[in-house]
Amino acid sequence: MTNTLHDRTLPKADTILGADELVINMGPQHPSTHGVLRVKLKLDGERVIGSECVIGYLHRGVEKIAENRSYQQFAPYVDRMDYVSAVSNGLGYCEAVEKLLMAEAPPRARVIRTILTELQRIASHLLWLGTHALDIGALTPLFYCMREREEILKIFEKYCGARLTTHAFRIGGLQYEAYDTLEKDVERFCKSFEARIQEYSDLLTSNSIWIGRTRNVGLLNAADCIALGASGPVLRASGVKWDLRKATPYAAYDQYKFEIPVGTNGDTYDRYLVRIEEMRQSRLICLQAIENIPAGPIMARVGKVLKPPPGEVYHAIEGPKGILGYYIVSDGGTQPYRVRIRPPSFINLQALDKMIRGHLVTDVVAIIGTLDIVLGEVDR
Amino acid sequence: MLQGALAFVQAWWVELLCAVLIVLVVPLIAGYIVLVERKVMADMQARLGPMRVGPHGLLQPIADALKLLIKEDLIPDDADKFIFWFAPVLSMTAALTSMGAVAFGPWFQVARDINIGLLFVVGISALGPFGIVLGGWASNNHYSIIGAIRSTAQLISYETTAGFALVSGFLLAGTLKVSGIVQAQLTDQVWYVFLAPVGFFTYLIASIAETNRAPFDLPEAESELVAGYMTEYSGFRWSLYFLAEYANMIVVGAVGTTLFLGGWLRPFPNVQWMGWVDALPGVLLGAVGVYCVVRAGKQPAQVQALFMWAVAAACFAVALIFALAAPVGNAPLKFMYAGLYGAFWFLLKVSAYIYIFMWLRFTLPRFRFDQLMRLGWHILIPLALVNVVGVGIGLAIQSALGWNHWMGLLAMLPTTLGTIVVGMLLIRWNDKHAAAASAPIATDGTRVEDSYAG
Amino acid sequence: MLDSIVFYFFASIAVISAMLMITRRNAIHSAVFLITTLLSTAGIFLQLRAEFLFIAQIILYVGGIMVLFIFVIMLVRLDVPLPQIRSPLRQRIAVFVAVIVFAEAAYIVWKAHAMQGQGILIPTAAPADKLPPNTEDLARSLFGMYLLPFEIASVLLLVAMIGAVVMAKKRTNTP
Amino acid sequence: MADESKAPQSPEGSKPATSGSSPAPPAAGAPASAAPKPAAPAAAPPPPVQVPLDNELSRRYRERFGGAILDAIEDRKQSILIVGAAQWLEIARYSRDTEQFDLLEDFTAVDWPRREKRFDLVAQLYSFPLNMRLRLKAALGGQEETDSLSSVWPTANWLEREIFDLFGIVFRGHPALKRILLPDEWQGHPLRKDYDILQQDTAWVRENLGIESGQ
Repeated sequence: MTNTLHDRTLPKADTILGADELVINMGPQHPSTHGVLRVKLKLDGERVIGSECVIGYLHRGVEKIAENRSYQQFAPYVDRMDYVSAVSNGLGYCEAVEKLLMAEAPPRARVIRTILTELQRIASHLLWLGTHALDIGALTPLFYCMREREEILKIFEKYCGARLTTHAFRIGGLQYEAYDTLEKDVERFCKSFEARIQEYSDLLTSNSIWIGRTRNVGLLNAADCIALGASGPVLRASGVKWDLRKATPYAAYDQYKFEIPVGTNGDTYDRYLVRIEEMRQSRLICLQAIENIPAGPIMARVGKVLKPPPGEVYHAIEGPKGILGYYIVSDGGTQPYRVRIRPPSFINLQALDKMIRGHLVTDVVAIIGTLDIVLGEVDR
Repeated sequence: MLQGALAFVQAWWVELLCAVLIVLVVPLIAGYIVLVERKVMADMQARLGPMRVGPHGLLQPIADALKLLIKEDLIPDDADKFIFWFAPVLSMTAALTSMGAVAFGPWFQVARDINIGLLFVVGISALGPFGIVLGGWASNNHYSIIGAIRSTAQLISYETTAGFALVSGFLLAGTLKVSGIVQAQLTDQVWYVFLAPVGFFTYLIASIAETNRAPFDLPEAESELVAGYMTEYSGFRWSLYFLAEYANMIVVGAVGTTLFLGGWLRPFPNVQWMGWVDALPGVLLGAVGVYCVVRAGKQPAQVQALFMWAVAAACFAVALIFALAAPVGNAPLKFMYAGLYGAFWFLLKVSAYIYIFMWLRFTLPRFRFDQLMRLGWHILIPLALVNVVGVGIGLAIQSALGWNHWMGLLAMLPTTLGTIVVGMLLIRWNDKHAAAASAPIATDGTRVEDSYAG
Repeated sequence: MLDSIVFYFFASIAVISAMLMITRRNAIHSAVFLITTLLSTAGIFLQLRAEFLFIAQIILYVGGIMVLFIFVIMLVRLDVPLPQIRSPLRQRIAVFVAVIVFAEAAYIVWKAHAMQGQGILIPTAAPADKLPPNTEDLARSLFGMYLLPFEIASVLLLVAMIGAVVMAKKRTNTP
Repeated sequence: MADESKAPQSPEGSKPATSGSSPAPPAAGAPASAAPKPAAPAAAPPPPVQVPLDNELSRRYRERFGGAILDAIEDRKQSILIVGAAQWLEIARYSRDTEQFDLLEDFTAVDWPRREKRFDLVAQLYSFPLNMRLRLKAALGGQEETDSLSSVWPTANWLEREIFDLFGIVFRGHPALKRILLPDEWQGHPLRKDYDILQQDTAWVRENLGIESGQ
C-alpha cells in the first residue's frame, strides 16, 4: 500500500505534476467548475494522465472566526459555507451544540427541522441536476429544475424571511413558529413534484446520448470510496447501502420510513440515478412529516448565554453532498474553543484525481459536475 | 463600355436582383432565425424569451446587429492579422455563394438553371471548414486550435455522409439541375423523402453535424473549450461567423427541401380535390396581419406600435397579391404569383427543417468527440452507402416492372426496410465496441484496474 | 466581350496569387494564396461553361487537398518561417535555372506565333448556350469508354489509403 | 437524539440544561497546566460529563498497546482514546485492520498554547460494519513531527495538508505536503491561537495584491 494517490508514474517534480506533457489550466474562472476551483490537467493528447486541484480562492477562515464568536453568533456563518444547502448546515451545527450542552430540541422543533432539511436536500439536488445537465450540453433541464427550486425557496422565504442563507434554526430549537399554511404549501409542492421528477427522467434517463456521456465515466468502486472518505450519493452510487439518517438517526428521522437508493458500479450515471431517487425519498419523508406535526414548545430551555461544560463533541448529519460533521471543543467559556467542520465537498473533491485518470477533457467537466461540489464548503 | 454594361444588366436583371436580395436579406433572415430560436427555446423551457425590444422581442435582431456593430472587435496581440481578418470573411462568402444555386421559387434563383445545380451548393459549402480552421489557428489561442481541429475533422467526415445521402436523391431525380429535380418530383407525383426515407434521415443528421449544431456542437461547446474557434473573435467579426452558421443552416435546409421534400411544390401537387391548399398562403398571411393589427393597439411604446402596423401592412399586401393573382391569372401577376406561391411553400418547408434543428438542440445533450466521430464513420457512412445501393436496386425493380408514380413506393419498400435492418445491426455492433473502446485507459495503455492493488 | 472581361479578371488573380504564394514567408499565408489560385482557375473553368470541372476543382482541390495542407501546416508547426538559406551558391543556381526555363517558354511561344495554323490547335469559341451539358458527356466517357482504367485507378487509391492507415496505426499504439 | 458510541440506545433522558459538575480540565489527557476554571453551575450538579471509558474496545487497545494508551474517556457518550504520538501510525493501522474502523471521517488538530505539548491531533474514526465511532487523540509538541496516515487512509492526504497549512504540523511520509488553502508563499499558520484574527501576512498581501497597508 505504498503507492500514493497522486502520481504513481510521474517523476517527483517541484509541483505534483511533471511538466513535460501538455498541461492546461482549467479554472478558476471556468464556466463549469462550479465556483473558483482550478484544476491543472496534464494531458497526453486528449486523455488526462494527471491532475492537481488548486483550491483556497474562497477561503474565509470560518474556523478561525468561530473562535472569536459566541455560539449563537457563529450560526449564520455556517450557512455561508455550503451556500446551496444552508438549512442542513444550520441543522448540523445546532444539533452539535445541543449535544455539547446535553440539551435536546423539543419534538415539534425536530419535526419542522426535518421537513425543512429534506426540502433543502431536494433544492440542492435540483441545482446539481440543472448545472450538471448544462455542462453535458442539455439546455432544458436547468430551467425545469430552477422552476421547482423556486417553489422551495418561496417556502423558506415565508418561514424565515431568507431564501438562500436562511439561518432558519437556533441552538435549542426554532426561532419562528411554523407559519399557518406551511403544511398546505409543502403538500402542494410534494403533490406536484412527482410529475416533475418524471419530466426530468423522461428528458435524460433513457436518453442514449446522456447514457453515452455518463455510463462508465468517473468510475469509483466501493473500496476507493471508503478509502478516499467519499460520502453521500457518491458512496451510495458505488454500492454501499449506508445513510447517516438511518445509521445514526438525528432530528426526527427515526420516525419516518424511507429507502436508501444504491447504485451498482459507481459511475456518473449511477450517481445521477441515486440523486434522482433521493429526491423522491425526501418527498416521501416530507409527506409523512406534515401529516402530524406534534404540538408543544419549539425551544428548549437553554438560556440566553450558552456556557457549555468543558469537553468536546462530534456530531455528523447526512448533508446533500455527504457526511457533514461538526467537532466542537468547549473550554467552558461563551465562545467555542475550536470548531472543526468536516466538509463533504472538500473530501469528495479529493477523489477527482482518481476518477478523471484516462478520461477525455470533456469527461472532466461531467465528473466535476457529478461530484456536486460547492467551493464555499471546499475552501471554508 | 457603358453600353456593354447596360446590355449585361438588360439580359440578367432577374439574377442580379436575386443576388442583391440574397446578400441583403439573408443576414436579416439569419437574425430573425436567431430570434425564433430563442423564442422556441424559451417556450420549451417554461419561460418567455426576449420580450423587451419591440413587441414580443421582434426588434431584438436589429438591436443585436447594432450592438455587434458598435462593439469593439479586438485582435489578440500576436495573432496573424491577415488570416484573422480573412477567416470569417471566407466562411461568410462560402455560405452566401453556395446560396447562389438554391432556388427559392420557380424563377427565384441566382445561377439560373446552372447545370450542376445542387452539386454547386454542396461544393461551395466545402469551403466552410477553411473559415473555421484558419480562424481557430489565427487567433493563436490554445483552446481555439483544439476547437478548429475538431470542427474540421467533424465537417469533413460528415460531408462524406451528406454526399452519399444526396447521391441516393440524385439517383431518383436523374439530374443535378434544381428545376429538373423538382420537375422530376412533380412528374413522379411523390416526394423523394418517401422513396428514400433513410437517405433523408442520414442527410438530416449529416446536415446538423455539418453546421456544428445541436448534439454535434462540440467545437464550440461552451463548457470546456469556452467557445472553440470563435473564442478570440468579438464584435462584428464574431457576428460574421455567427451569420455564416445560420446562413449555412438555410443552405443545408434548402438542399434537403429541394431534393427530398419537393422544392416549391405544394403538397399533393396534382391531386385536384386538394385545390383548397392553394389558398393557404393567402389565408395564413392574412391571419398574421390581423394578429399584428390587434396587438398594435396594446403596444407600450410608440415605435413598437408603428412596427406592428408596418408588419401588418406587409402581410396584407402579400396576402392581397395571393388573393388577386390566383383567379384572375393576368400575365404579369401570373408570373409574380407562381414565383411567390412557390417561394412560400419552399420557405415553409425550409423553416420546418430548421425547426427540427432547433428542437434537437434544446432536448439532446452534447456528443463526446469520439462518440461523434464513431457515429459518423461507423454508422452513418456505411448506412448511407447501403442506402445508395438500396435505392439503385429499387430503381431497377421499378423500371423492370414498369411501375411508376405511386407504385414506385412499393418497389422501394423492400430496399428501404433492408437498409433499416442494416442500420440496426450497425448500431448494435457499434454499441458493443463503443463500450470497450471508451472505457478509461490508464496512462500505460492498460485498462484502469483496481489501482489499490498496492 | 463579357467572357474576356471575366477571363482576364480570373487569370490576373491566379497569376498574382501564384506569385504571392511563392514569395510569402509564412506557410499559412502561402497556403491561402494557393487556395485563391485554385479558386480563380475554377472561375476560368466556369467561364468556359465547364461547370462540372468547376465544381470538381473546388471540391477536390480546395475542399479536400488544401484542407489537408492546412492541417499538416498547423499540426507540424510549419508556420514558423524557416531561416532562409542565403548561401550565394544556391541563389546563383536558382537564377540560372529560371533563365533557361524562361528562354524555352519564349522560344515556343515565338515559334507557334510564326507558324499560323500548324502549331497549337486553337478551337473556335463555341457559342455559349449551344454547348451540350458536359456533365453527361463526362459521365458517359468516364463510366462508358474508360471504365476499366477508372476501376484500376480506384483500386490503386484504395491500396494507397489502406497503406496510409496502417502506417498511421503503427505509430499510435506504441506510446 | 441517540448518541452513537455503542448500539444506538434510546434517546437520552432530558438532562437539566447546564451541567459542569467538576471543572475538569479540558480532556487533554496529560495533567493540564490550564488553571481550573471556576464553573458556576446554576442548577443542581448533573452527572459528570467525562467518565472513564472501560469497555472491551478500550481493554483490547490497552492489552495490545499497553503504555501507549494514555487514557480512555467517554465524553458525552462518545468514546475517546488518548494515545502517545510515537505509536500514532501503528495504532491507526491496527484500528483500520483489526478493529474495522475503515473510514477516517475527520482528522484535525486543536491548539492548546499553554500546554508544553501544545497540539492535539484528533482523528475521528467510523466503522461501517459495527456502525461505531471512535476518536483517537494524541498530544504533540510545537516543533514535533508525526507520521502521515495517508498510507492507512488515503483520505488523510488533503486533511493533513490542511492541518499543515493552518497549524504548521509536519507529517513524515506524506506524498506531497504543501499548503492547500492558503497561497504557497504565505507566512504563518492562522489557526494557531497566537495568530491574531486581524493579522495578515502583510508582505504577501502587499507584494501580490498591491495593497500598501497589507491589510
